[in-house]
Formats: sequence, C-alpha cells, structure tokens
Amino acid sequence: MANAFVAAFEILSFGAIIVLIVLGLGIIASMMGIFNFAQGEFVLLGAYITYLAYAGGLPIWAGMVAAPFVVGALGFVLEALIIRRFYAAPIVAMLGTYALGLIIRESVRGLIGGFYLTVPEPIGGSIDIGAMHISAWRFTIIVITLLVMGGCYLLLSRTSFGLRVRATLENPSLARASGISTPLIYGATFAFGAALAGLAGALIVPVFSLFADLGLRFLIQGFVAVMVGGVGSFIGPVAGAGVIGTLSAALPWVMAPVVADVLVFVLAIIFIKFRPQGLIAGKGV
Amino acid sequence: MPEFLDIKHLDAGYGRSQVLFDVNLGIPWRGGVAVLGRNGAGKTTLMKTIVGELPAWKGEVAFDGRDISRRATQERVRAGIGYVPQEHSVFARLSVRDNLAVGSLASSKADAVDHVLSIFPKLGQRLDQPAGTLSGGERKMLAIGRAMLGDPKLLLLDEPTEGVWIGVIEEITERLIELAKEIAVIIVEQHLDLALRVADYAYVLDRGRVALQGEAGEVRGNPELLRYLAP
Amino acid sequence: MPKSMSVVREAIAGDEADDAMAEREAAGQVAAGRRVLPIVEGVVLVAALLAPLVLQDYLTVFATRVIILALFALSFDLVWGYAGIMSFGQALFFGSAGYGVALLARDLDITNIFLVLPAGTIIGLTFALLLGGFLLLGRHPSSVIFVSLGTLTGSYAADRLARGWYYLGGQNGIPSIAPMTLGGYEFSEGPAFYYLVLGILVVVYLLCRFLVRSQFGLALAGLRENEQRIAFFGYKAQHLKAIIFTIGGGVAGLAGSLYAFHEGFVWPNMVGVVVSTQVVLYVLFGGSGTLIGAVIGAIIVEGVSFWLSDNYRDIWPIILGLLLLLVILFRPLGLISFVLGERERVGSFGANPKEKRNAAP
Amino acid sequence: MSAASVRTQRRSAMPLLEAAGIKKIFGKLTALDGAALTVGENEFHGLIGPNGSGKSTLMKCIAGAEVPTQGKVSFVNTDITAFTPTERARAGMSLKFQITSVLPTLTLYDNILLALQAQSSLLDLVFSRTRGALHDQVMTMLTQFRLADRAFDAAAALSHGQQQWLEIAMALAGKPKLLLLDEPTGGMSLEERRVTGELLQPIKKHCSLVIVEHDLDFIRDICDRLTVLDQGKVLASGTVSEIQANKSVQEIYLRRA
Amino acid sequence: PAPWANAAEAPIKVGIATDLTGPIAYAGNADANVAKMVIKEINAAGGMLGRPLELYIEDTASNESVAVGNVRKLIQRDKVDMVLGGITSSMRNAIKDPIVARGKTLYIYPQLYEGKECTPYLFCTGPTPAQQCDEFIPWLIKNGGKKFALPSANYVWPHTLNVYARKVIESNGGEVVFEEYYPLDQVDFSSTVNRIISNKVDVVFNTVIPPGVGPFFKQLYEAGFLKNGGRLACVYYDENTLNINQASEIEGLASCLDYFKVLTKENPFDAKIQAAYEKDFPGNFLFAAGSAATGTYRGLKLWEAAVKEAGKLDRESVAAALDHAKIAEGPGGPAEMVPGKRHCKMKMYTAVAKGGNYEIVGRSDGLVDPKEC
Ligand SMILES: Nc1ncnc2c1ncn2[C@@H]1O[C@H](COP(=O)(O)OP(=O)(O)OP(=O)(O)O)[C@@H](O)[C@H]1O
Ligand SMILES: Nc1ncnc2c1ncn2[C@@H]1O[C@H](COP(=O)(O)OP(=O)(O)OP(=O)(O)O)[C@@H](O)[C@H]1O
Ligand SMILES: [Mg+2]
Ligand SMILES: [Mg+2]
Repeated sequence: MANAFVAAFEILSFGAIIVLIVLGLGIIASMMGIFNFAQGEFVLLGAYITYLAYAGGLPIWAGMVAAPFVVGALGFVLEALIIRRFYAAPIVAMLGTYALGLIIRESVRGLIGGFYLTVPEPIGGSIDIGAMHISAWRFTIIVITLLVMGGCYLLLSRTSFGLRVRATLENPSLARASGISTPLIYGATFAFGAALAGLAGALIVPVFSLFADLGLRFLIQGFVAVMVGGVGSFIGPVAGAGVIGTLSAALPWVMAPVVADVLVFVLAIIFIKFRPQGLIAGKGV
Repeated sequence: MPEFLDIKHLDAGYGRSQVLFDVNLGIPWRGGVAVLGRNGAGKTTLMKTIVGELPAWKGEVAFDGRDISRRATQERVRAGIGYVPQEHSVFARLSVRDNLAVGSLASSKADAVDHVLSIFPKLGQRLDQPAGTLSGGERKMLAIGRAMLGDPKLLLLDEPTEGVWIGVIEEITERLIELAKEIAVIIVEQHLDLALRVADYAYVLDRGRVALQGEAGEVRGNPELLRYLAP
Repeated sequence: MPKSMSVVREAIAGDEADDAMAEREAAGQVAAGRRVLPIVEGVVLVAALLAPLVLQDYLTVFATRVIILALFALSFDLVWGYAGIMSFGQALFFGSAGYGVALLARDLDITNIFLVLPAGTIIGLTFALLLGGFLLLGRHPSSVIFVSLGTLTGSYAADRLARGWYYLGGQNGIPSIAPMTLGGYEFSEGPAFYYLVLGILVVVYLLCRFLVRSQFGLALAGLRENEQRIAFFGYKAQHLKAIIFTIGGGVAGLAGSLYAFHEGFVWPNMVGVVVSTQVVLYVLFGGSGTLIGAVIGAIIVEGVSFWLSDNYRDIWPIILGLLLLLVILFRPLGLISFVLGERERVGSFGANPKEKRNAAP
Repeated sequence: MSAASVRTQRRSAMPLLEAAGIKKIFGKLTALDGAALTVGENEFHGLIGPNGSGKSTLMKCIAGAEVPTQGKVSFVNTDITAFTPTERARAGMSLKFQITSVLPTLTLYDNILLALQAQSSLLDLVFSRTRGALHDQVMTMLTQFRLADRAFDAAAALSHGQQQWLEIAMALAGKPKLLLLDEPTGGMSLEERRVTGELLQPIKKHCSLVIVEHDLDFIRDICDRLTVLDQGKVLASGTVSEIQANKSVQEIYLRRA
Repeated sequence: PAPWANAAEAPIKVGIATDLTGPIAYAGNADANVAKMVIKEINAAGGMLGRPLELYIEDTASNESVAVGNVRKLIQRDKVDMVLGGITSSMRNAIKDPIVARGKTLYIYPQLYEGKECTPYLFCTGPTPAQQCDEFIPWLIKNGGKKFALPSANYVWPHTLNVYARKVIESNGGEVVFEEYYPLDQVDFSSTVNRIISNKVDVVFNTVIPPGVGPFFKQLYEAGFLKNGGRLACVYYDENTLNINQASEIEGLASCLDYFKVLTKENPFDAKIQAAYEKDFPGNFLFAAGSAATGTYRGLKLWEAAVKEAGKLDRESVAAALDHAKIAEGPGGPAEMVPGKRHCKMKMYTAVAKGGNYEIVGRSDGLVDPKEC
C-alpha cells in the first residue's frame, strides 16, 4: 500500500516535470507551427540563470523568479531577429532553431566548463509520512506545474490573446487585415513559450543538477509528447506530456529500463500513426 | 475637400513584375465605388495595395487626409479600412464563432455579432464548425460578416458574391447599398448589375491602368466597357 | 470565333507591348540562356578528380570520407529536396547498413566488395521500405511534421537500441572492421579508396540526376507542392513517395557501408539523431533540390568544421552554429542559390525553352 | 419531377455515373441526405442549389475526397464506393475543386504536363519517350485557355480568374470520361464565362460533365439536364425546361437561404 | 631554448587525442593540461635522446566520427611517434584501429576502464576492475554490509566491471540483491530507489554515470537511504564528481582510485605535481584520477622511461621497452608495467566523502596487480 503510494507519487512527479518542460514547447508548436529545437536550451538557460544567482550569493528563489523573465526576454529578441523569417518554412525553422540551440548550448558548456554543478533546492529534504519519504521539492514542482498549467489555460481561453495568436498563426495576412498586430503577437507567443521553458529549467535544476545537455536530454521526449497529444491546442501537448512522462517513469517499475526506454518511443509512434490528430484533436484552447 | 481615400500615381506589383501602372483613384466619404476589369487586370492587386498587403512602389495612398502608404496593414485596418480578400478570406481552422470574434476584436458594439447573424442566419447554425469546412458561399458570408464587424469607415470587397446563391446575393446587395449610405465601399465584382447598383461611380482597369471611369450609369452605357471586360 | 474574341486578340497583340510582359520574357531568358547547374557540376567533378593529386595523404583520406558523406547527403536530397519528405532519420539507413556490413565482416568474414556493397544497399533499402511503408502509406496521407518526427523517433529509438544491444557492441560499437577486399586486393584508406568512392558517387549522381529530371521528377515536384492534388489526377502519390524514400534509403545504405569500411568502425551515433541532423545540415547548407547542392554542402560543412576544429578548437561548434544560422537566415535556399536562380532550382520539366519561343503566339 | 422520372431516365440511356442514396453526416449536421445523381454518356449535367445544400460535398463523394456515410457510387458499371481518389481518377474521373489548387511554384506548362501524364506507369514516367508529342498538346491547351504567353511563369503568379482557367485546363488534360467542375467560373466576368462555355462545348464528344454553378444563365446555356439540391436532398432532376417549370424549384429561388 | 644534443634531428612528436569539447571536455582538457605539463618538464630536463619533445593535441570532441578524422591528422599529417588519449571506452575502440592497425603507431590509453583490452601496441595506464575491486569490496562489506545493489548505466564498462565485482562480492560472503541497467541518460530512478529501500540494501555499488548519477543519489538520499545507514560506493568518483550533488546527499560515499588530492598532505611528490599543475592551469579542470589525468601523467612518464631505455623511437623497440617500464614516482606512488600484459601496476586508495572532501580510509600495501590479459 505504502509502496503503491510512493510509486504513484514518483511517477506523478516525473510526469509533472515533463509537462512543465513541454508546456512551452507545445505552445510554440501549437500556436506558431514551429518545432523549436532550441527549446531545450531555453530550459538550460533557465537552469543556468538559477545557478548563477546561487553562485553569486543570491537566494535561489531570486534566480528562479528571474529565470523566466530573462529567458522570455531573450526569446522575444530572438523571435524578432531570427525566428520571424521562418514561419513560411517550418522545416527550415527546425534547422534554424537547431543552430540557435547549438550556439546557446555550446556557449553555456564553455561557461560552465562541461561540469555537473549542483544547485540546492529552496525547499529541501523530504516530507515524511510514516515510513515513507517524499521529496519536498518534487512535491513543490507538482504544485507549481498545476498552477502554471491553470494560468496558461486561463490566459489562452479567457483573454483574447489566445484568439489573436491562433488567428495569426492560421492566416497572418488575414489577421493583419483584421487589425491584429502580427509581429507583436508572434514575439509575445515565442517569448511566452521561452519563458515557460526558463521556468522549467529553474525548477528542475535542483533535481537534475546543471549540465550543458540538460535541455537536450528532454527535447525528443518533448517532441514526441507534443505529437502524441496533438498539435493545435494547448491541452493536447500537455496531455501528451503527461502520458509520455508517466509512461517513462512507470514502465521501469515493471520491466527492464533499457527495454522500457525504447518501448515508449515505439508505442508513441504507433499511436500517432493510427491517431494522427493526437490524443486531443486540436481545436479550441 | 480632399477625397476620403486618395490614390495618386500608384505603381505596384509582385517581385520584379509590375502590375499597376500610374493608377489614380478617388473615393468619397460615403457611397460605393466599383472596380471592374477582366481576369488579371489588377483589381486584386489594387485592393492589396490599398490595404497594405503589397507595398506601393511609387505614388501616394492618402486615407482620411494622411499618407498611409508606408503604414503596416494592421494600422491601416485600425484606422478604419475593412477588407474582404478574394481568396483565403476566413481563418480556416478557427470556428465560425472565433472568426467572428476576431472580427469584433476592435469593435465596441456589443450586439454586432448578433447583427451579422441576423443578416446571415445560415452562419448561426454553423457557429462551432471550423470555417475551413464551410461551403463556398457560407465562407463568403462569414468573410463579409467578419469585415463588417470591425466598424470600418472604408470597406474593400474583392468579389464578395463569388459562389454565393442568388437569393443571398440579393440580400447582400441590399445591405451594401444601405452600408454605402454611411461609409465608403469599394467593390470588385463580376456581377455588373450588382456592382453598379451598389456603386455610384466606377473604375475599369485594363492591364493595370485605369481605362475608363465615370458615374455608374455612364460606365454602364459606355460601348467600350464590354471590350474591357471580355477576355 | 465570335467577334468580341477577335477584338481581344487584337488588343493583346496591339501596341502596348507591355512592360510586364517584357519583364517576364527577360526573366525567362535568364533561366533559359544561362544554365548554371551543369557548370557547377562540371567544376565540382574536375575539382574532385584532381583533389588527390594536390592533397597530402591524410587529406586524401579525409576527402574520401567527405565524398562518402556527400553520397549520403545525396540520398537525403532525393527524399527531401525532391519529394518533400522530411526524413529526420536518414542516418537510420546509413547506420544500419554500416552495422550490417560490419557484422558480415566480423562474424562471417565477408568483405568482398561485390557482396558487401550490395548487401549494405539492400539493408538500407529494406529498412527504408519498412519505415517508409509504415509512415507514408495508409489511408490518410501523413503530414510532413508526422513523417519528420516519425523518422526522427525511429532513428532515436534505433540509436538507443544499438546502445543497449550487446551483440552490436553496445555503446562501443564494432571496432576494427577488416578492410574491404577485391579478390586479394585490400582497399585501405588512400587514393585507391578515394577514386572508388568518387566513381560510385558519380554513377549514383548520374542515376539520380536522370531520375529527377525525368517526368518522374515532375511527379515528385507536384507531390512536394500538393500531394492531395496530384492524387486526384490519378498519381499514386503515396507509392511515389514510398519509392523515392526507399531509393533514398538504398543510397544511404551504400554510403553507410562504404563509411564503415573506410573508418573501420561503426558506433551507435551512426544510426542516431546526431548523424541524421548532420545530413540535413549538409543539404540545407548547400541547397536542397539540386543534387549538386547536397554534394557541395557536405564538402563545405565538413571542410569548414575540419578547418575550424584545427584553428578555433574551443569554440568551433559555436562558430559552426553561427555560420549555419547565417546561411539559413540569409540564404534559406542554400549556398547554391548564390549562383542558381529560383526557376532553375525548381526545374522545368517541359519543352526546352527554344521551342517556347516558337510556340508562344 | 420526382424520383420516378429519374428512374425512367436511367433505364433509357445507360448511365456513366450513378450515385444513389448518398448520405454524408458531419458531426451533428447531415450535409447529404440520400442524394442521388445520374449522368449519362456525353451528358452535361448541372448541379444547382442554395449555399450549403451539399453540392460540393456530393461532388467530393463522387470523386472520393469524402467518404459517404452511406450510399453507393458506380461508374462505368463498376461499384467504386470503396475506391481511393487515385483509383477513381485512373478510372476516368477528374475533379476541379471549388477552391483553386494549382501547383504554385511549377510553371503553367509543367502544371499541364503533370496533369497530362497522370495515368502513365512508373516506367513511362522515368523513361518517357513521349515528351515531344506532349509538347503540342500542352501548348494547345494553354493557347485555348489564353495562357500561352504565361506558359513559363509560376502558377502562383496568376490572378484568381486565370487560376480557374488553368484548373479547368488541368482537369481536362487527363482526358477524363467524366469531368467534375465545382464552380469553375467563380470570379469570371460574363464574357469570360461565355468563353469558358464555348471551351467546354467541344469536349461533349468524348466526355460527360457535372458542373456546379450559381449562374443560371450559364447553366442553362451549356447543360442538358439539371439536378437541384436543397438541404442535402434532391429537390428535382430533369431537363432544363422541366426544372424551370418546377414549382418547388421556383419556391426555393424566392426563399432566403 | 636548451641546446639539444641531437638538434639536427627533428623533435620527437607526442600526439594527444582527447575530448577537448563536448560533454566530457572537463576531463579531456585536464588530460591535455597534464600532457603539456609533463612535456614541459621533460624538455626542461633536456628532452629525450637529445631531442626536444613537441606536443600535438587533437580534439576527439566526444564524437567518434570527428575523433577518427582528427586522429588521422596526428598519424598521417603530423606523423607523431606515439598517441596518448581517449577517455571513454567507445572512443578507445573507435581510434585504436586508425592508430594501431592502420596507423602502425603506439597507443597509450590512460583511463580507468573495464579491462579486456589486449591489443598489441596498446598500453593501458589506468586502473582495472581488479585494482578497483580487490581491496575495496571487502572494505565495503566490513564498513557497509553484505547486501549489494549494482545499479548501472547500460554500456560496456559497467557490464564488465560488474561481472568482476560480483565475483569479489560473493567470494567475500556478500550478496548481490540486484543488478540493473539503465539507458545512459536516464534521469528518473524512482523504481530503482524503491527496490533499494524495500530490499534493505546495505551497499549501493554504483556505475550509473552523469547525468543520471546526480538525480539518482539525490533520490536515494531523499528516500532515506543514508539516514538508515546505507553506504554509497562509486569507483569513478573523484574531486570533479563531488560537485554533482550537495555534500549532504553523498555523505560517506566511498571510492577507490589511484590518487586523491588529499594525498598531497602526506606525499611530497604528489604535493609537487599537484602544485605544479595548479600553478600552470589554475582553472576549473582539476588534476583528478577519474578523468584520466593521473593515467596520462603515468603513461607519458612510462613512455619516457621506455624511450630512454630503447634509445630509439621505432614502434617495436619502444613497445619492447615499455613492456616492462617502471617509474619510481608518480601520482599516488610508483608504477610499473606488468611484462607481457600491457597493463600497469599501481597503488590504490580507498577514500570516503566527508563534508564535500575525501578522507583516505584505506590504501594498498604495495602495487596492485591489474590482472589483465
Ligand atoms: N503573386 C503574384 N506574383 C506575380 N504576379 C502576380 C501575382 N499575383 C498576380 N499576379 C499577376 O498580376 C496581374 C494582376 O492580378 P490580379 O490578381 O490583381 O488580377 P485581378 O484583376 O484580381 O483578376 P481576377 O479577376 O482573375 O481575380 C495578373 O497578370 C497576375 O498574373
Ligand atoms: N468537413 C465538414 N465538417 C462539417 N460540416 C461540413 C463539412 N463540409 C461541409 N460541411 C457542411 O455541409 C454543408 C454542405 O456543404 P457543401 O460544401 O457541400 O455546400 P455547397 O452546396 O457546395 O454550397 P456552396 O454553394 O456554398 O459551395 C454546409 O453547410 C457545410 O457547412
Ligand atoms: Mg482578383
Ligand atoms: Mg460548394
């Protein structure tokens, strides 16, 4: 019983981490049609900023709060300088963001010297329930993930921002002809997606430590999650991430981890083949 | 008094190929103006240049007394130009409801959407359907409705009745005649009768140049007209 | 003919020999008059033939590798540049063929060139047929994004499988592959291997060129633009895609087997995402949809990385990323677009332009 | 005019196409509710009806772009209900969609050439020896449709009306037995429509036509028979004069959509 | 420059091929630094055979394909007399053929590894499983307990090492509760941690590597493994890897290597080279055993001894001399090649992490035999 509870918690917590990482990726993919290969590096930057704050003697919380804003701002600038040129050619966009990711990643690697660096949790230790120990920070991450998800949902469903974004993606020239300022919308969406990645990086760095390939590690998993969930809505990628995250954490409980690892991808691709529109066929928020 | 929309010596085109040559056009504060011409004459190009989708190569586009030829499309639209494009005139993956919502983003009137739905009751039955799956005629209705929602002071309509059922065309015509009493309307139309009922004044384009212009009745009676409309 | 029509005729033929028309003619002439593609191809070929004569030994070995990678790039260009199928997993065919011939050499002592190269090609073909069949065929036409992520995932999974599978050497791969043989002769790295590979490249290149310039190439061009549309004409669009994907897999397999023997080892990266992405880079860098662009891309990317890693060791990946970004930003159609017009790149499958003059009224 | 007379018609001339009991349901909406269409050889058949009455959907069900929820389509005495669009095209059907979809970056010439060779086998495509002969065909088509001077421009550079013509030319190029045209004259002036009509007349020798149009005059000029759809059902079907005399048809012309 | 006795002859060329970029660049750069230090030292002492030494460093970039190309530069362009380098086993596998078989050059591999590398002309100067387990595991059983878990990354080193470790564990009365392999970049270990806790494992003999090892140790810690008296053991853990976790999360972690920095306190020679290294290379790249820095030092010094003995540079002669080369002083103590085995005997130390530093808790009596080939 206790065992099952711990298992459930652990699986849930890894699912939450994947969801957190995929949120930004999914928003950019769904709203802008771009599979952002640099998304992992935005995660990395979020983590790095948190580390810098910590290494500079600031409270870790400060770094975590700053990370999404800094990364979001960077996303805004990058969108205006680079990404903007790619909307008509999503595949070239993939390559462009790949190059961008490469540059960021190798620069960070140079800065941290290829090491694995630890950042302590703002809320450390474990919550003890009887003989069970539950990581306090992982629990915090679950809570924050839920809050962020809710916030995003409200933003996209309750404000006209979501509508503007979707209209812009769908038919930019018509959107302009409807009075929507498409450059601003693109910039804001990309920045928002980047900021979410920054936040994800900040929150997970205490769990996984800081290293240059931190973001890359989750990238393909993230793409697969987005595909499984279905592009075109906010909920889709989130659901996909939930499924992929839980599956990757749960399968090793019942089979050899090496097999589980490959199996997740095989299952995912077969699933998409037979349900190309994804878990949640994309419309609405 | 200057024209509401005043186009002087306009050249425009795509890439390196020029389509419009020295076009001069004046649109009054209210009333309808028809732009006619055969396939490929440059009607759509003219509309796109007015709304800013294509840059003007040369010449001036003045709207409401200000030169807007360097402004972005969305700014022109916010300044009061509404546009129904000839093709791709709806957000295909957005629902009808959302298409209308986009149209009324800038509008302040609360019952505007209801008003549009009363004109096109058919749309009311299709509110949750992605606009891309609408029938050809329904799509046009939606496009017109969306453009009207923005409270434009100048409405550009590029073949608004293509593929629309005759019964509805009549309805649209009446609405446009009504509308033209309040605002300026430029209509590109193949239905000559319709166009000239809505418009007080007409321009005929031929290979990117204004070949003929005049009061609607005059143009209608001009023996040259047919020559410019035939392929 | 009714009267009104003849009036129109006259109007068209009339005095206003209009500027737009002249403009179009001019543009047509650019495309018609100077055909730059054959010139570029010739230059590259001559350079490649002369290379070993001027290069030092070790550079010849390096050049051999580059030529093999160019062959690999060619396979990707066929699939992406011509059919618009985004194969983010091209390395899967390259690498599995590499592994295949490595196993042949290791476990069965088969190194005869006439056995191993066809074997590698067939392995590539088979894997491409299986994966392509799965991804491309079926009731619903599959989206570009689905295919790209599907191939990416396939390649990623294969990489992980290779890493985890002991028989394949796991993480370490298969080292010390015996040299390829022809009778008693062993192909070790050097000029002989170079010219062998160059010969293969030229032959494959010519075959590909013939294929994409044929009406089959026109069908592919249509496919790339709008698959559904040409299906309604009666083209078996999905089959065409699967065929070209499979051919691409075969070429990649051929390249992979050459690579395995030339480098003397295979390792999991070779089937994985890193190499898959690399080939995409070659082609986009050089210019997709031109064949020669793929070759040039491979040569330049490899050459530049070679030079950078010599001279800017610590920051070369960053510089490479920047270069890539610059090319994508300012030359989204690749370096080849410096000399090649859009029309010639897309290609014209119809009559030769001289006939056009007579035909136009 | 009723289903009864349709049946008589069918017996007299052997139908080329017969679609019967076609039902198409989109979610909650029944777009087609037992619609039927019968087209004889060398017959020009007009399909008319208010917006949203299901004309395009019926065309798509015939050409295979939509799978009917219920019903059967047979063509040249073969049941093709389960055929893919490609198979239908190969059997001799050709469709022009309501929304133009030419291949934008290819030249006009190549667009036509592509359409001309759609039925060729793979080997023929690779080792085509017919290219020389095709050239004349391509140029003839382009000249007919007044597009010859643009032959080597990209199709994207055409105006909307010009694209309509290119599409018709492409649909014709495959030498179909049955041509399905969904609003081919949208965006054309009266004169241009007339020219289109004239261009279509000669194909009657070897081809049947189903055409969707809102311009009644145009339809009247070129069609032998008409089918009127309303809310997914066949309201009437018969010769042009029969339809014109039909009470319920007149009614919907007065009714607001 | 020093006046060389045989200056007429060209300098002796030493090739280093190591991961200067990529995920393990920290190790590769340390190795390159060590090589620079040693070469400088040898040159300052008059070079070899009256000739100066010249260093050629190439990047293997943590990418085997790049590596092979660059190694060929060393062999074919620079024509180096010896290549030292490679850190991971897969890198060694990739480059050994171009160096040894195709390139006909001597190759020294400096990293601790799984053993079983018996290629002629390939000399290994890092610790082998026998060296790392023979004394360490009995210590673990005494200071941890009998129940072992072997969580491992899925590649050759853990697989092969575990075979040896299991033998030693069982022959010392211990028991392996489970042995499990994970993808190299797995970062979630909840099921593993759960099994460790619920099976009441005493010693976690870890061969999971970064990036997984950080989260793994953290999850273990949070699940109360250390609190309940569990012992962590990890034989590649050195000063570099200490920073992956908070000190408290790995308190008491035991490692067994040929050198730890604390040895400088007791060992003047270690203090000397450590100081020399830190003076020349004050940055982040530490002189540590887990990243092959000590193996590099040892390898170069052994080769120096061999060349001096052979008096010439051709591969055969040097290999013959290197076969039994010895150095009296090196990091952690003296070292000598085992004749005919191409592996190296050295002293081994067991250390335990305490508050972010190591404390030596055990040392071998003499030189430990690699027991390879
Ligand atoms: N994207 C483009 N690139 C190049 N030329 C173009 C482009 N679009 C249109 N043209 C050319 O510009 C000319 C005018 O086109 P335009 O679309 O304005 O015609 P139109 O009067 O709207 O015709 P229609 O009645 O057929 O819609 C035509 O000759 C057309 O071929
Ligand atoms: N994919 C779809 N999903 C939902 N509804 C659809 C879909 N396709 C068509 N419809 C609906 O089915 C009805 C019939 O559409 P269809 O396109 O056949 O009309 P039509 O007769 O061609 O009209 P028009 O003359 O306006 O082109 C329309 O009301 C349309 O909104
Ligand atoms: Mg137009
Ligand atoms: Mg329709």
